[in-house]
Amino acid sequence: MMATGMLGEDGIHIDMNHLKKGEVNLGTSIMAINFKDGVILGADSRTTTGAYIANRVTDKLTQVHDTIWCCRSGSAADTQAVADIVQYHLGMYGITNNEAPTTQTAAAIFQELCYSNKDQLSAGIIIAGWDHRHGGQVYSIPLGGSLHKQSYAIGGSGSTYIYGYCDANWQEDMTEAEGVKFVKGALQEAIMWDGSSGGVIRMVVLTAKGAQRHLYLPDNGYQGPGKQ
Amino acid sequence: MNHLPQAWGRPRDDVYGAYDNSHFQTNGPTTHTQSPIVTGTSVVAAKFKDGVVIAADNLASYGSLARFTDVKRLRKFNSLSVVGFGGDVSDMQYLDRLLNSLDIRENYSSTDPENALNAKNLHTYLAKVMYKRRSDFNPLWNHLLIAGLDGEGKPFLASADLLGTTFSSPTLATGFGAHLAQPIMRRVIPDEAAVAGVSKEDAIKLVKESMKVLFYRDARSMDQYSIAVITKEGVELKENEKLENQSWEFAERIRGYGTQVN
Amino acid sequence: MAALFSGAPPQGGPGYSFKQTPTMAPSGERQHGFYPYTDNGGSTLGISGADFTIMAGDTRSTSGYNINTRYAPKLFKIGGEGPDNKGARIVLSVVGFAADGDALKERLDTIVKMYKYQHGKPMSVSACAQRLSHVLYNKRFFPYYVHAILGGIDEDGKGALYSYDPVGSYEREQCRAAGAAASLIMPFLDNQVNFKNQYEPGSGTGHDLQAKVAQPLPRDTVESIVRDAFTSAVERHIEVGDGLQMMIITPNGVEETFTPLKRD
Amino acid sequence: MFRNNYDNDSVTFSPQGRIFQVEYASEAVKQGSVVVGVVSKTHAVLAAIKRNAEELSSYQKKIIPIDSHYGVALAGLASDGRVLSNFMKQQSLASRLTYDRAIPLSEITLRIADRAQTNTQQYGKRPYGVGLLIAGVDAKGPHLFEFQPSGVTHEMIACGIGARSQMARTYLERHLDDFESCGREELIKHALRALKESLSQDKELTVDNTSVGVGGIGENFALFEGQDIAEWLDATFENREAQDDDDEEEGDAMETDS
Amino acid sequence: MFANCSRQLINPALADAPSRRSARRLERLIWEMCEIDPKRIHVEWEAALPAPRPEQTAPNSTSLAASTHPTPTPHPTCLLPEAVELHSPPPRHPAIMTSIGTGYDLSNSVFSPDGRNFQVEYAVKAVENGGTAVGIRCKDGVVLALEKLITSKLLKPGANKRIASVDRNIGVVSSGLLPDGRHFVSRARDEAANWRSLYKGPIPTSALANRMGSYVQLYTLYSSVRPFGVTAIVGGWDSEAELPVDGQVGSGPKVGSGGKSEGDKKGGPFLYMIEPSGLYWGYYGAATGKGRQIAKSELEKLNLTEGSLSLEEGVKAAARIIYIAHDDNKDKEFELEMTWISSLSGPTKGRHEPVPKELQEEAEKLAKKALEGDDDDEEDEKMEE
Repeated sequence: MMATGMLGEDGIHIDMNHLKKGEVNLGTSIMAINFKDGVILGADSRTTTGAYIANRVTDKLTQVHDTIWCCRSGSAADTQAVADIVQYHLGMYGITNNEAPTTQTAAAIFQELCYSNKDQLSAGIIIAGWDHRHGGQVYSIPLGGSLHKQSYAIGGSGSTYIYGYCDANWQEDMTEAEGVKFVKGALQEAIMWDGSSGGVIRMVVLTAKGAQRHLYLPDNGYQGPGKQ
Repeated sequence: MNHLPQAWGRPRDDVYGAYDNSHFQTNGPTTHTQSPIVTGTSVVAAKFKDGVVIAADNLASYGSLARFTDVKRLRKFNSLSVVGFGGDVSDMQYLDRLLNSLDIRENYSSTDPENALNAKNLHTYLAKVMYKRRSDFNPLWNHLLIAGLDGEGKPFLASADLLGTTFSSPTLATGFGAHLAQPIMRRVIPDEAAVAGVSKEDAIKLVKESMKVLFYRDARSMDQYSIAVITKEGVELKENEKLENQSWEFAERIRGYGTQVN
Repeated sequence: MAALFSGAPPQGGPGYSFKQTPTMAPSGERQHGFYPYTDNGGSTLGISGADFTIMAGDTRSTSGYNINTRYAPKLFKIGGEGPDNKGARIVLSVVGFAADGDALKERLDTIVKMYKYQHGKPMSVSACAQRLSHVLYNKRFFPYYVHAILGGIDEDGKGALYSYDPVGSYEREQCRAAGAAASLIMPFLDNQVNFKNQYEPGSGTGHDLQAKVAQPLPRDTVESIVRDAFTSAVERHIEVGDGLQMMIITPNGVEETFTPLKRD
Repeated sequence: MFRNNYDNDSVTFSPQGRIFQVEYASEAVKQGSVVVGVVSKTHAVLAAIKRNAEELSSYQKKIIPIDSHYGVALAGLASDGRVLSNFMKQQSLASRLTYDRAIPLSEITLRIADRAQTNTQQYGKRPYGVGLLIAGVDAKGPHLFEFQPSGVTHEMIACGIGARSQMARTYLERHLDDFESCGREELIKHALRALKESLSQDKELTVDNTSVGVGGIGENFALFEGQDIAEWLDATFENREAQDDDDEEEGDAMETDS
Repeated sequence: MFANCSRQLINPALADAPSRRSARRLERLIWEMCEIDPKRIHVEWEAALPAPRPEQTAPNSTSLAASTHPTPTPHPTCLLPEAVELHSPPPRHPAIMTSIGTGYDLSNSVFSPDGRNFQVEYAVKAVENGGTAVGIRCKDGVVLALEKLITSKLLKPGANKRIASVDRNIGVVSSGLLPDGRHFVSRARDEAANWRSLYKGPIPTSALANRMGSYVQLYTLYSSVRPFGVTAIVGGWDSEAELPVDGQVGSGPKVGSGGKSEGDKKGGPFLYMIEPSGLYWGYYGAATGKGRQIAKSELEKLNLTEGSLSLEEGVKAAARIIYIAHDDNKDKEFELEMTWISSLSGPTKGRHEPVPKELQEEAEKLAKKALEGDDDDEEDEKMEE
């Protein structure tokens, strides 16, 4: 029979069979949004191996430079490897050029890696960063390795369930509180309907003040504890 | 009817039978099979007496998911040429960067219009790139239309696909458009001789009409599109056009199926 | 429900489905489920005469049931001066996978041009024919998917015609049809050019029948045979049509003609 | 053995900042027989003196058509010239194949110049011992480029290189303002006259020892030799037999100069 | 200690201002560093830099794994006393003043007993014979100008352009051996292209200068090559706009990105000069070639550090300086070539382009007038005083 691409039969989900045997999969809900003062990244915390939850408190929000972070979906191993390489490059960039890399630089390197190794990777990555010059920016790199600048980006298997929610509730220039509420609301829906997403909601708020983590737990209806 | 990008580059079932993938698995097992993921649908274009009109919608699909609605698939290369991309978006972006570096190299010595690469030069180059990549078994999963003016300032329109196949015609369309738009456009511009009788307005109308039909009938299309007109005056590119004069009212008269009347 | 979501094309040929995934263990090799060929249809033919060779081809290019364009030449002058190949005495026709055909044409053209540059004289058609064979053979494990015919005037001033299979086997012939309608045209040429199944009138019956001996035909006869061959092929083969391009190679040069064919 | 310590190789600067090996390579150009080139608004012409090693040997190749739009004339080591012209031929074909475009003359000149430059900055290589005139027509009209072994190139209106070429250049400088508006035939005459200037007095331009290359807008670059140039020679030096006859001819004034 | 110093050396704040004070500071720094075991330093930079290859491939290939530049290596040649000397004449060591006949000047990469690399110094001599080249960093752009001596009447006027573009926004003008200048430019273009292939955007002028400094320096390290016989002036405009990633689609929020810091200005004009030793500095006004001394003194009069000179004034000043610098050479004719790079809102929209004909003609006219009226001017100045 025909060998095919990496999409599942619905053309949306990552095809689980493409993962190596025993490979850990981030069947995931991730997102990042622009708001008035910067960007917010958000993610669930479930990592699965088949139907087994390999880790229920995963941190899918990864720092690659001072104020540049990413959300990872797809194969945990692949995305970690990619994030590590990008982190190395951005560190090098900062030192050699005496100036912090921009979110664009990070997006460019992520894209180069995802595009030129598209055959070996299953990685869907959202990059969000903040810098003085450009403020907050959100980039999305879906499976094939294309690069999309967006006002907000959603990704992972859970994202298919919240396209409607996000489109209906999205507003530009939200305040931080509104932004957190939007992200939390969207991820709650995704966790609710996607079996591969679950656990806690983690967020990172990137502004001129730096990175601020948030955590919301399921047993109190994602009310808190909030800022960490 | 193999218009979907996913089906490009596969042998035709009607000629070869179902494709037996094992032909290419002789030495060792397979990893991921490359195939397009985020895709753009048709590109349509038509020549007219002074130039070419080209259009493509702004949608990038992810399977059946309308994932990105702001993907501009027409790229101005210089004042003489525009490239329209169908197929994989990541490969489109690769080609965009390739063209960018080509443009930088071309403008090192001078920006004289006499020396600029015209649409014909560009088409030859892109066709070579596509053919090279297919020969390396690592195709760029795109179908390109190159529209603009040739070395003599005459309208030029040609195509290059992921196999490196090239052809030129007064009207061209990729993907679904090859089935739906081409017949419409060929009625107005049947051959090269007819081009001389087509005005810019006629051509724009024709292409817009084709975009409308594609929106009606192509499940991977949307109603926002980009359209470019290339003439001696340069490139006029609009990237946020909305389809106009759609016809849906007749839905009122459609009730049930078969004999149902209420 | 799955059917509604299916990313597969409507006709659902097994080759297009997303459903199947590789079952074997992955390795580092780069492999693609990509088929690098297609067939662009069309037909070509060549007939050699006493002091001329006629090459012909339709100008339709197809992808499945689609017509890509009504004008895509399959005949190319080889090794003349500059981009227009002025003064060329060799013509190559290719039919099959058009991208390979174009690549083959450019390879051969470059070879013949370099030959002239290095040796100061044009390449003979026999030498060119052999080179073409080598070019095809050298790529036999990833062949140019084309049926090539090469025409010219040989060193004795006679019409020369060589036909090739995709991996370089070649033969000098009197006439040859290739491409989509080859099976329609070739029997017709056998009969009309090589006089197969034609007998001398009144030579008797049964074993007494004397086969008509083939001899080089005059140019106008050949031209009308070519036209007839194509007008008939157009009627019976959907991939042939739109236009007939002919190149008549004589010691004085190459004459090119174009006649419309049915566009249905 | 050497004139000084700094001229052993092309990777050593002299205290004055000169590279003697490169300068010596330029001397090789002056050993070659003379070639001249001229351009007008519409045409580019090369003319060359061919030498033969001995009476009965053939004449060397001085002008080589590379692509249909241009050709080169060489002075100096012919084998180096062949290497470069083969390279140019390849590059020209590559441009046609990749872009379906005639390679711009400035571009091809730069490519050989950059090749020549590497030979002057790396040990174990020697500079090319050949000078070239590259003439023809591209999208921007007719051009003439001079290439030197050092990798220096210049676009010229007219130029002469090779043995005794100073005489030719003097002629060309004197008529510099005439070239632009010249027709094809007139330009060829100028080239031939300039060539003649560089010959020693007992020598004449003949159909055997002269080559002419002509390119123009709408006209492919072509090499003319033998009887093909007889008419030009006769027309240019019509006063060869009857020198005193007409003295208002410019060519005549020139003849009396030498 | 070593690492610290090197960070400072490539600090643009330092490299930018060629003022005497910072030059002294650097010099002091360099001497401090020289007290470190020289062998150790030598080993360190040798190890950090790849050997030059016969073909001019980039030391950083396009592959991601090995793609970053071999920095944070300091600018190694800065460590050479010889290089310092080029800038501040009195040599610190009791030098063997004559190089000729010692044998130490016959090969590249050989130190003389007093620590000089004569081949590099000879390369500088090649530059000193070249036509004058000038670069001026104005408040809204950069001007590059070059005096091209006309070596033959037969040259086609205006055709032999020598100021080259790198990427779209950087110009290079060099003085010295023409073919070496082209080699320099072609490498600079490769560097810019490599940068683009990884970072998907234009290379900052400072990064290009740094990479080219390293490259030129490589040609002082090996006996199999010779140093570059050019001094190159690199001028560029780093875009002040928010650049997209090459090839990206989409544009983010319609209201624009949130959280930008107001008044955080970026980009702008930059000017560097790279010498045969590989040494480079940032400049407000740079000059090299035969007339560099006169040009430098003229440049100093412009008070460029104030940053008030407009681009158009810069063009006129550059033309005038080239005319003045040429004055000594009066018998030889010359052609003036000028290019400029403006801000995005300026005449070239951030691109490196030739100065338009009309403006250049005007500038040349003014330059000639200034030259003729030199005496009057001097009187005027006196009166003003």
